[in-house]
Amino acid sequence: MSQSYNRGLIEDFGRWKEFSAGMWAWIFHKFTGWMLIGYLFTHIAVLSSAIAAADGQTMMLAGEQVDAYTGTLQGLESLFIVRVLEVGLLAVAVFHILNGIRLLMVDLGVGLTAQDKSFYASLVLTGVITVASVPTFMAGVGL
Amino acid sequence: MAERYSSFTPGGTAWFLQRVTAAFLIVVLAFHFFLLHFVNHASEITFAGTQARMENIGYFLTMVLFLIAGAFHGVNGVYNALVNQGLSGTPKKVVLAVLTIAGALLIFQGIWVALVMSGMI
Amino acid sequence: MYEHDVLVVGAGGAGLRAAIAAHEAGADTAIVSKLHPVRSHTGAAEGGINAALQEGDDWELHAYDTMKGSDYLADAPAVETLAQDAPEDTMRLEHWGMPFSREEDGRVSQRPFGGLSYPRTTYAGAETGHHLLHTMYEQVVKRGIQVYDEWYVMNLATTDEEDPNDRQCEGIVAYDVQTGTVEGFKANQGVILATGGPGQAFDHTTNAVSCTGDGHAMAYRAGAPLEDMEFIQFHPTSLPSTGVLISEGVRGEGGILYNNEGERFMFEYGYANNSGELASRDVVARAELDEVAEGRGVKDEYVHLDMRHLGEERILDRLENILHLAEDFEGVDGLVEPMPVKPGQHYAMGGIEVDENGQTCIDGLYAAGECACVSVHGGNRLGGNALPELIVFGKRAGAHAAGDDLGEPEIRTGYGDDVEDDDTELPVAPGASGLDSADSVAADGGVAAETGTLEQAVERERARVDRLMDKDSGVQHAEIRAKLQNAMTDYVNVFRNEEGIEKALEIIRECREEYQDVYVDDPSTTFNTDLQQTIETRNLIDVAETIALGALVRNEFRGAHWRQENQVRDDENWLKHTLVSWDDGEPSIFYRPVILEGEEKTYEPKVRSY
Amino acid sequence: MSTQQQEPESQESPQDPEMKGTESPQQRRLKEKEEGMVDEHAEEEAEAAGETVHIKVFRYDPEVADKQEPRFDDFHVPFEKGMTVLDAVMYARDEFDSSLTFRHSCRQAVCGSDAFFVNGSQMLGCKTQLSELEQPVRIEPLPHQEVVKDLVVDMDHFYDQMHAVEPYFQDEDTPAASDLEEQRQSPENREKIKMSSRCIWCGACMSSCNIAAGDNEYLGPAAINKAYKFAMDDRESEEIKEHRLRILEQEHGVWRCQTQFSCTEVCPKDIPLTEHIQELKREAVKKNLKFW
Ligand SMILES: Cc1cc2nc3c(=O)[nH]c(=O)nc-3n(C[C@H](O)[C@H](O)[C@H](O)COP(=O)(O)OP(=O)(O)OC[C@H]3O[C@@H](n4cnc5c(N)ncnc54)[C@H](O)[C@@H]3O)c2cc1C
Ligand code: HEM
Ligand code: SF4
Ligand code: F3S
Ligand code: FES
Repeated sequence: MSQSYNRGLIEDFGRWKEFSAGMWAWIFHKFTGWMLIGYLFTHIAVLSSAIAAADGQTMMLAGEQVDAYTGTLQGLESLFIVRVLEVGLLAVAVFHILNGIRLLMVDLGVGLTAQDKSFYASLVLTGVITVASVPTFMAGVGL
Repeated sequence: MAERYSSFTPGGTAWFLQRVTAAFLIVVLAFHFFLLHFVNHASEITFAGTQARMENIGYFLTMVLFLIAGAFHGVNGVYNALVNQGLSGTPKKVVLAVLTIAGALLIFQGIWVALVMSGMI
Repeated sequence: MYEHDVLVVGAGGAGLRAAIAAHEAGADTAIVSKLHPVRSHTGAAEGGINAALQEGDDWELHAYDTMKGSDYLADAPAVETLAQDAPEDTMRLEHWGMPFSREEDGRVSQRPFGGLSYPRTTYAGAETGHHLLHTMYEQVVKRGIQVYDEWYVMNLATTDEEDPNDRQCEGIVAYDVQTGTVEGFKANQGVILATGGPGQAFDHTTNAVSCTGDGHAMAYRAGAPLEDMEFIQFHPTSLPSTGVLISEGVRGEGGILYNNEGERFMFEYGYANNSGELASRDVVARAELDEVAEGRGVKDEYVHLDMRHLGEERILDRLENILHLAEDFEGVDGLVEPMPVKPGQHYAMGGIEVDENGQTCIDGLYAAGECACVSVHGGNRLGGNALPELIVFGKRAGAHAAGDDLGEPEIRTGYGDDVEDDDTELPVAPGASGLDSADSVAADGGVAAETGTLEQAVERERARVDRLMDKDSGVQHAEIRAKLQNAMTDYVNVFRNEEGIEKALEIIRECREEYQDVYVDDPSTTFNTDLQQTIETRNLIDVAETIALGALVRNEFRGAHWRQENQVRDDENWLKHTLVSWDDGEPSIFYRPVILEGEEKTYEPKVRSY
Repeated sequence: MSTQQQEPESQESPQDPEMKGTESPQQRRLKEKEEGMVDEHAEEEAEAAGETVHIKVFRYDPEVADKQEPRFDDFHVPFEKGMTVLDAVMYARDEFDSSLTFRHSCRQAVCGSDAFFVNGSQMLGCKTQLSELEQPVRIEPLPHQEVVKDLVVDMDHFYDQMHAVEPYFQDEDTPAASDLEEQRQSPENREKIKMSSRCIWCGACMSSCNIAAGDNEYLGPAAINKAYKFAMDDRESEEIKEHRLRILEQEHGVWRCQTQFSCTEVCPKDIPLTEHIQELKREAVKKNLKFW
């Protein structure tokens, strides 16, 4: 249908400008979902340093000899960029959770008429929570 | 006419599980975040601290379930997204296999790590 | 070339029902329609279906009400058939899943309607026609009946015997709108016309743009007479810009009509001192036009229908859909402003003359629905009587065409020994006489073909399309159509007098002459609606002419037909149907007595007062 | 002419006696019109005030040389209060370019022929007031369907999907005429299917759905809604309902819906499509759970 025929003007008009709330919600949810599963893989990889730590491996962190697990984690945490990424992850997770709740409500047939409002609410809340947690996340960076 | 859809696959179960895991994840993910970012700051995590928490069997089981649910939810989500995008035929089977293996490995690795942390192995 | 046993032209309520019946009778049936079935105008009907379903009600009462409503111009055998079959056919719709409104005990609801002695109007919300149409289309899908949609039927293929009663219809010629090809469809057993009303003959109508009287015109030119065409129902409250209907419900709830001076004219000027706004449709319609003519209309066009005083709560509760209609189609908020309304053409009581089995005088040619006139509506249709006509006579036509034995009809058709000729002098020669030569663009094979009918008919229609497409200057159909529609609305509207109708006939003649020079601007063969509408306009000219002719000769006031010169019902002279037949381009008018004898009783004309 | 005052039988009360016998008021009006006494101000006023609407209409015709490359044509249509998008394109066709092609019929939102893409959203031309739109008004054929010509799109795929859900009552035979007893249905049940039964097959929802655009086999909101109407109707038996659910829960059925809501937003009949789709998903899950 859509792909079989190029409508020139009509189909490549940058139609995203005309997207409605539900469409954006769908796109954001997808995007955040992929980020999260990507992170889950990374997360387990990083945590795997526990295996080495249990083996008794150690490493140097800020001039101290610590176990591999503590070293890896705290080492990462000391990087400014990691902290920024963490805030990003928080935003992504919070949006995914809030919109996920919205979707679950939709699935249960609750509050369907407010679906666009609840999407905007998810966005705003995500923003607020993210900003509010910046101090906590950024505390002691570069220690 | 309905016969056109020969690849008859009732998708209800996966859809349902996606919702169930989501509901579970809301709770544990919030708990997880709170515990490891606000109660214990991420930058102050140590092996000892982790071990201490993991030795609690309840916490351990929660984390394992969290992992399984998350892995299923994420991998199934990715798979659904691809299928919705028009993935079909052999590529679809391949993707399903790859994702299943990746998911299984993730869970396997995660449980191993958790067992190590808890000191059980 | 396509071939089927029964071909149904048109896929509104009548066409779909006919197709189902023919299919059930075992015929290989196909539907050819210029619109996809669900687009048909049956979907616009709101009110309901009259059928004597409940205990305490009786088909005889329904028949009586209908005869009375028709102002004794309906044929009793047809009316009785309608009343007898309506309950069964309505129930069949229920079994096909039609979502009728329900009572607490789970039975279908019925409500009272104007002119009925018992509340027997079965309905499905405010969208009865929509549900009827969709339910029947569903059954067509279920049965796998072939539908050729967006095929415009251009003409019939009939043999050319001298007397139309001896002619035979062999098939149809249709134009594939999507691709522009002209093809023949052979009908082994019969062709059923179910093309709906001719509302587009008027400038202002509640009918769809597709209601162009194609079936009327095709049957007429093939030799089947058109009956009682002068009887046109006008609805007093339609929105001025689109013709969308504002239902009687507003006045029923207490809505008031005002002129531009804010006067409640129904009382102020004594149009109806007792019932005011609730007077019958024709009275209110005439009153509105009088107001406008006296210079008291708003913008010299319409009057105001005000419901604001009913209060927001009551309006929202009972008339919410009216608010939406006014808002969507007229841009008026009924809660803060009065709504503009004016009379609009609504329904054609007349049509192609058929008997109770739906058959015309031409062998193998049937008609059903609004395009046909079995004569159940006579001089005026009762609300809720058109939809049962679709299902009852649609079914009968389908079954009969497919070979079912429905018994001998009592109604006679065509020119015969029981008719009386008319000798009214006409202001202009009607019909194609002296105009259509075989190679003019307007020539359309109105004259029946010689032999090998269908092939020839196809060739003729192909040539017609070629001629229209080849010509590259002249007048466009839109101009002619507008002129025709204005003439009809100006002179053959609710008010009719001799002078005006003669004027209309002259203008129609002018339109016909101008049409000789018509051309199609769009050179494309893909979805060429320009061409289609050009052909439709030709049909409208023929149909409008028959309406005007009927209106001219019938010098009395009966049902919806009002004549200034003689504002009384004249049973002495006019208990007869007007028939106009094409006669190879030189229309003639004759009359056939109305049948008032029913199965068991005779319906004596009585004063029609409610 | 007769000046006799006879009472027309069908009326409740006599009409204004002045009207009768003499020249009919309508005649007078017509005469005046001819003599130019009644000016046709509406049009003139509009022109004088320059009240026109600017519409940009998509044009394409595979056959006509200068229309093979899709383009937009500009029309300036005199504006009148109450004018709809359909009125504007009809005016443009009748007055400016008779080759301008679009489907339309009822002009009252019941036939579903004139769903267009107006200023970036699917709507019925006849049900959309021009005054509510930003100018210039851009009118295009429905997206995600092949364009046949100008505003006409190929609806076949839409019809196929509608037919794919077996959209008809399943009872094998209707009973003989003699024992056509009505089937009972509670008013509540009728109310439940009310909204779903209003669909006019305009295709706006299908055109607005991203998922349907990406997956040709997806049944789409309209067809699912059609199936809902039958699945929820108590007059059909449980087995048939299960059969219907089985059609709906196949891969390209309800599960494809990602609850984007755009279908619900554009539906001119205000059918809560997403809600109906979601309810069917739950019904399907419930049915599956039973077998665990
Ligand atoms: C606003 C409104 C409200 C109404 N309300 C009621 C009511 O409450 N109760 C009631 O009983 N009646 C009502 N009526 C009257 C009733 O709806 C109509 O008389 C009836 O629907 C006509 O049905 P039909 O099948 O004859 O024609 P239509 O439904 O008009 O169908 C005509 C068919 O013929 C096809 N066609 C036409 N020309 C051609 C051609 N040349 N080639 C191929 N196909 C062609 C069209 O595509 C269409 O499918 C109402 C009418 C209107 C306008
Ligand atoms: C915490 C609570 C969470 C909730 C409420 C939630 C909710 C949801 C829901 C309802 C969907 C289905 C969307 C649909 O099919 O329409 C979904 C999809 C998805 N989720 Fe989650 N989720 C959560 C956590 C997570 C986590 C932790 C991950 C990562 C591991 C994740 C990854 C995904 C992915 C990849 C998708 C697929 C997105 C897509 O459609 O492309 N989710 N989520
Ligand atoms: S569901 Fe609504 S938008 Fe979709 S086809 Fe039906 S009426 Fe049109
Ligand atoms: S827009 Fe499409 S995704 Fe679902 S809610 Fe409507 S069908
Ligand atoms: S013209 Fe019929 S829906 Fe708009």
